[in-house]
Amino acid sequence: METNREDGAANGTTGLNKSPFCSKLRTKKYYFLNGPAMVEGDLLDASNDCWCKETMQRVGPDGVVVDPEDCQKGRGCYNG
Amino acid sequence: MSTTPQQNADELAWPAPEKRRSIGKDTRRIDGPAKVTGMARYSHDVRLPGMVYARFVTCALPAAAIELDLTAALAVPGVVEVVRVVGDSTLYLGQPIAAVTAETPEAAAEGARAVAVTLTELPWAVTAEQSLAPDAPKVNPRGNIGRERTQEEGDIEAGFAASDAIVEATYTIPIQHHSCLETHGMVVDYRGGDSAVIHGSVQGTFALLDGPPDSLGLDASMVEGDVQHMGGGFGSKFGIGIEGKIACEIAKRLGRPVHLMMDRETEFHASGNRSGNSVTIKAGASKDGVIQALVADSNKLGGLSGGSYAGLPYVYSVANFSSTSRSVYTNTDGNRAFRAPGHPQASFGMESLIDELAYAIGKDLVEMRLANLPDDEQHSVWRRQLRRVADEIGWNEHPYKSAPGPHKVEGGREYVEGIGFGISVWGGGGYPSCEVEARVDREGSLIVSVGVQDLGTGSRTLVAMVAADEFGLEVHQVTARIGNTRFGNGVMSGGSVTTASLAPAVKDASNKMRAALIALVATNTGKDASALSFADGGVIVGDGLRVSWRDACALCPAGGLTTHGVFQKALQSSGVHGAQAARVRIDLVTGEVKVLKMVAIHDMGIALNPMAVRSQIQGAMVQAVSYALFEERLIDADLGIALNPNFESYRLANVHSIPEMTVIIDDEDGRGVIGIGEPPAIPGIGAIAGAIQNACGVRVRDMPLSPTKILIGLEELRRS
Amino acid sequence: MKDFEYIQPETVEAATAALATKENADWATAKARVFGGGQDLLGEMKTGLEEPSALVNVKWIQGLGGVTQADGGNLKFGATTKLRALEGLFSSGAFQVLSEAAKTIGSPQIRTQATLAGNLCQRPRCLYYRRPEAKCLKKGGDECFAYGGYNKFNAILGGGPSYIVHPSDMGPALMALDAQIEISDSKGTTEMALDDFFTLPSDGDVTRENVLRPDQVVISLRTGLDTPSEWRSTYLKFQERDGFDFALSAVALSLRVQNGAITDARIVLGGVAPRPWRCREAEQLLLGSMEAASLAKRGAAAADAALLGAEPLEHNAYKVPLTKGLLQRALRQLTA
Amino acid sequence: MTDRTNQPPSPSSLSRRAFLKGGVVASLTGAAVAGPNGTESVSVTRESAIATSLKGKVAVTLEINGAARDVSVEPRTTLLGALRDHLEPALTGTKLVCDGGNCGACTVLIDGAPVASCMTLALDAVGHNIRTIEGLGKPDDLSVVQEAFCAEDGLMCGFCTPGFVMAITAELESNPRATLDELKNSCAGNLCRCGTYPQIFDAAVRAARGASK
Repeated sequence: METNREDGAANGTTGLNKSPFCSKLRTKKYYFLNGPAMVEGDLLDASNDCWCKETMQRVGPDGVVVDPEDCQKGRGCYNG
Repeated sequence: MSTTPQQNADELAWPAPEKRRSIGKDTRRIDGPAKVTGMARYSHDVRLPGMVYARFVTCALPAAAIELDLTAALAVPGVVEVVRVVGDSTLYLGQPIAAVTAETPEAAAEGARAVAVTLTELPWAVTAEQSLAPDAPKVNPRGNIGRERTQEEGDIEAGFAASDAIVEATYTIPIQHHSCLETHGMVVDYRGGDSAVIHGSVQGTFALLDGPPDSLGLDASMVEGDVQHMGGGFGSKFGIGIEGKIACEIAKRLGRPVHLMMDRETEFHASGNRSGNSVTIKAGASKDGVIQALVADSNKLGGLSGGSYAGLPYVYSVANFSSTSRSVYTNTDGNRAFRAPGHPQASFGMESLIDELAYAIGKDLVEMRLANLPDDEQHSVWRRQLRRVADEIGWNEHPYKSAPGPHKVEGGREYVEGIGFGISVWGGGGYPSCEVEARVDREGSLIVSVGVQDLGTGSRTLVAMVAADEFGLEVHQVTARIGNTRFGNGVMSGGSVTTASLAPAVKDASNKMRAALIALVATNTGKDASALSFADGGVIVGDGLRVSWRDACALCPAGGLTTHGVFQKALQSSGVHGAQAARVRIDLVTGEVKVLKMVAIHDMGIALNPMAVRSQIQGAMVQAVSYALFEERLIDADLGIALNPNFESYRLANVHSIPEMTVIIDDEDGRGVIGIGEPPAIPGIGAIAGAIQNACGVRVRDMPLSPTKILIGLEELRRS
Repeated sequence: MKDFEYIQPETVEAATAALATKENADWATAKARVFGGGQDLLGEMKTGLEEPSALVNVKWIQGLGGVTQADGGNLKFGATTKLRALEGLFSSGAFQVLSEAAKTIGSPQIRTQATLAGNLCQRPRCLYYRRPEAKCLKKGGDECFAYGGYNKFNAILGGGPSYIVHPSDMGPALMALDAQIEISDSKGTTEMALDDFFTLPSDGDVTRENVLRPDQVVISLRTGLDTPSEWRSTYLKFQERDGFDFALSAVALSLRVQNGAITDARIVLGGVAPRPWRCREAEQLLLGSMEAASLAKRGAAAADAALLGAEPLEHNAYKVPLTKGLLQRALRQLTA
Repeated sequence: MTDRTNQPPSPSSLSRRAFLKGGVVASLTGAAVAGPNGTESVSVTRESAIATSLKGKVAVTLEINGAARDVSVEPRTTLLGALRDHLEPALTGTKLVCDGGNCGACTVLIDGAPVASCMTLALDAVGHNIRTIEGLGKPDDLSVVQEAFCAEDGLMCGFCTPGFVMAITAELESNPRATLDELKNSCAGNLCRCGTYPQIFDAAVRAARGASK
């Protein structure tokens, strides 16, 4: 079946999405974003709770706690 | 036909109070009848042909290597499949390790019990002490301390030098569970093929599209999320969670609808919590009540999450301070947002400290607070609010203002009363996310649709109210459709932003529809549109001529009219102040605390539905009473086992815990719509703790404020 | 829970016959359980603490419920009498303690189904006992985890080697009325003082709280006061959450008042010991005039005497002043 | 007996871990259960003059809201389970919340008295008059209590609401002039997390006024 996701834009290949954070990083504030998260403050509020869309847990696939400081390029499980 | 008529800018303002029809007036929930008759269908209630029931098996230790023998579970009659949902080891107490799927809930429960689990214990830490010990196991491979931050202002040494009294104390607040009555989970309606419907108990309808399509291997466009009613979230239901992911995976494998709602014990283990906190404060005040210096050091206990904390000094203005906080990771479920994340924790420490300093210098508790709220524009709101609740609670007539009441049973006295105070701050306000569709057909139906969910705050009713007011219709004449991803984007319910995000967009869509209908009437009557207006459900044309709603709608194109509304900044603002006071009665024989009365005042702009606003504020105060007096997650720090993952020993307040409540809606400022979900949940615990000390002299510094602790405190006072 | 065989006997004889298997003579091997109101047992089965292969349902047996007159103004209560039925029965006099105790138990929903015998035979609410993963003394393990752990709710009197507290409210209330308990098995019926029915961990099977065997059925409870018309009684229970909780401490107090003086008394404590805790020495200190000042002094002395042997654990020292205070308050209220 | 006061708790302390047997919890559960599989009805009914024995799937008739409803249950099936999961069509107005008699959300009336249906076996309800929330009023024809809850905003998320409505209905049917205290006692075992208690009090009092007319 034809799906929209085959478009390269969703994979960040166009380079338009300059967010430094892993695309699987989730926080409460993520759901209020009006665009890509560029700085920590875009994602963190006082609840300070992050999870990974891949594991749906508070740790990533590598067993390390999910946090904007960590969920960036360089972490093994990082997704662009 | 979709129309985008020009709108008159000054129409995008909330009408003056005398021109409001249902908004600003107590309005019944439109889904009330469905809820009181049991007809309201929650995710938990969805029943589908061929549906299977899934249940988690959880880890009994904080960290363990896991071996599973599924033979016995698979042999349980009715069990369809059993799968491991964890790698080799677990990282938190109660982590789901297997999922059992069966034809009936009974078989799923028996199957879950029959999964033979061999746990080989791994090193773990469940308390801050354990996590910070030199030889502590690495809870997080990056280190057990995260996000250490210090904020400093002024000259602390000079502040202490200027102080006449210094208080040093540690205030601790335990981990609280959201305790949603409907547990986390979803029903996945997938029967093979390329589409699915997800019924989820979440606080953001569109979260149901964030994960499930991947787990189901479907294109997101073919997945529909639905949350018509949900049984409480309080901040714990933003994502779909492990339960949502696993439910979708089971459905994909089996090609059958799956019902996976956590059982109560798993809910306690693995659906988040309010993080605990321990703050050590040293602070000094001069005789005039001004806090001259404050040094605070706080450990946030958010399990595998960062921990919520609003920081000190909370609300009050302190010139010289240093405030440090850090996350201390433990092998327990991560905290999640919980009604004003981090604020009750900070408020409890700050208000307690102020009380203790006030008694140390012999200052009236209200005067002490005023001394630390400067007379500037923002703080003066709190000054006014604090005075108001003090009047309302009976502070002026109260005998114990600058020293606590008596602690001895004597002369027939077995009870003593005290009063305490707390103040709060919150943001609220709207986000530009809601996309609302208004639709009118030739038969006169008015349908307003938006994908927003209703957590019990009354958002469904609000949609109908705001739209009805725009046309001068009755609320019941509007059909509000919400809670489905087929409608326009909503907003997650969090941070007290739902109303301020939603109402302006509903008003915008309705306003555009109003203009479109007026244009039709104008065209057909030959009048100038600017002279026409809606009133009492019809269009006033002038010269005593009124076109009824039905007649106006009959002018629509055959396919009806559709308008789209978006966020309108001018209709909302943010910033909620608040003050609360509590009066308690202490039983000097048993240590029992009866909260007799609470008073709340919050400025939250226009109260669109005052009845729902009062319910929200009272509900928040009830939660504060419950947290203050009862709630506490217990884990045996030595064995690492959970002690109270149930509603018997994790106590929630019941009817007998509830004080008389006075709610003052402080809407004098006319700041548009703001939102009131979190603010009233903040000041109550500090006020109750303060009232206890005020009544009998016992300062309980570690919540909950149990009678057992008060009794020990009374014994100590009597001995000293 | 695992499924089980549901056996519905019509008579006590049929019930005891169904229970009379060799394995049912001993708790360690018993597979069948007597099933009354089920408000405790079903909970245990849901959490896996109990996995009986059969339930013998006694709640519809005719004649096993209800209240009848017994000798000398005493009363006999059928084992399956519902707590709800007891709630409103007595508003004064010797038996007031029973209604007052019944009212404090669980919730209205629970009291509709819970039976008198079930309340006496319910298992401990100790947080460790209730966790299936903690194999404590009560479950055949070899340690009482509460002793060195979180013991806010545990025993200050009569503890060791297990430190559970008995959760019953009707137990102290009935013991304050010198109750007798009637028990049947396939060999016949026996009666004993309720005082002798309950056991301490140190003097009985540490895994049980009474002498009942799994093949036995409680038939009735009978009060045994000498001249009930001269007695008055009250039950004072303190629970952390008012109206829906187990006791942190409770006092059942009954007094015989003749010619304006207390001539006999019973003090039985709940929530502080592994069984309802009778305080015989303290009772004697209450005897004497009803004059308020003297009574207050004697009440204080009795409270001290009642708690003399208390050995609080790390988190339950509060129970000492609490229980003393409750006893004195009960005395004030009963003599006002 | 280990005295913890002498041994500060630490992750490496094994002092109270007898039950872990060297760090390993062997199977927390019993052995495999052999039994009939599939969804076949395996009702085993052994009747004698003095005792009835039931095992496996049992076809029973429950009298619910005045109607006879046939349903197949096992001895372990709770009344709540029968209502929500086994009846066709299901009656899901009664809520499962704590599954332990600790919250009141599953309150139904048996012969007019409130019970926790999660702590009641379906078999024990056979032959009795069962009333659930669906047996009171309908959305356009609410009972006095239901109407009062709507009027006073005695509900928010609504998940506890059916339980409260049933508990208060039971009280007012047996005690039409119930005082506020009596009404509070009637729902002391019902929990609400949204904190609607104050409005529920108002609703209960309003209903009492309506009920005693």
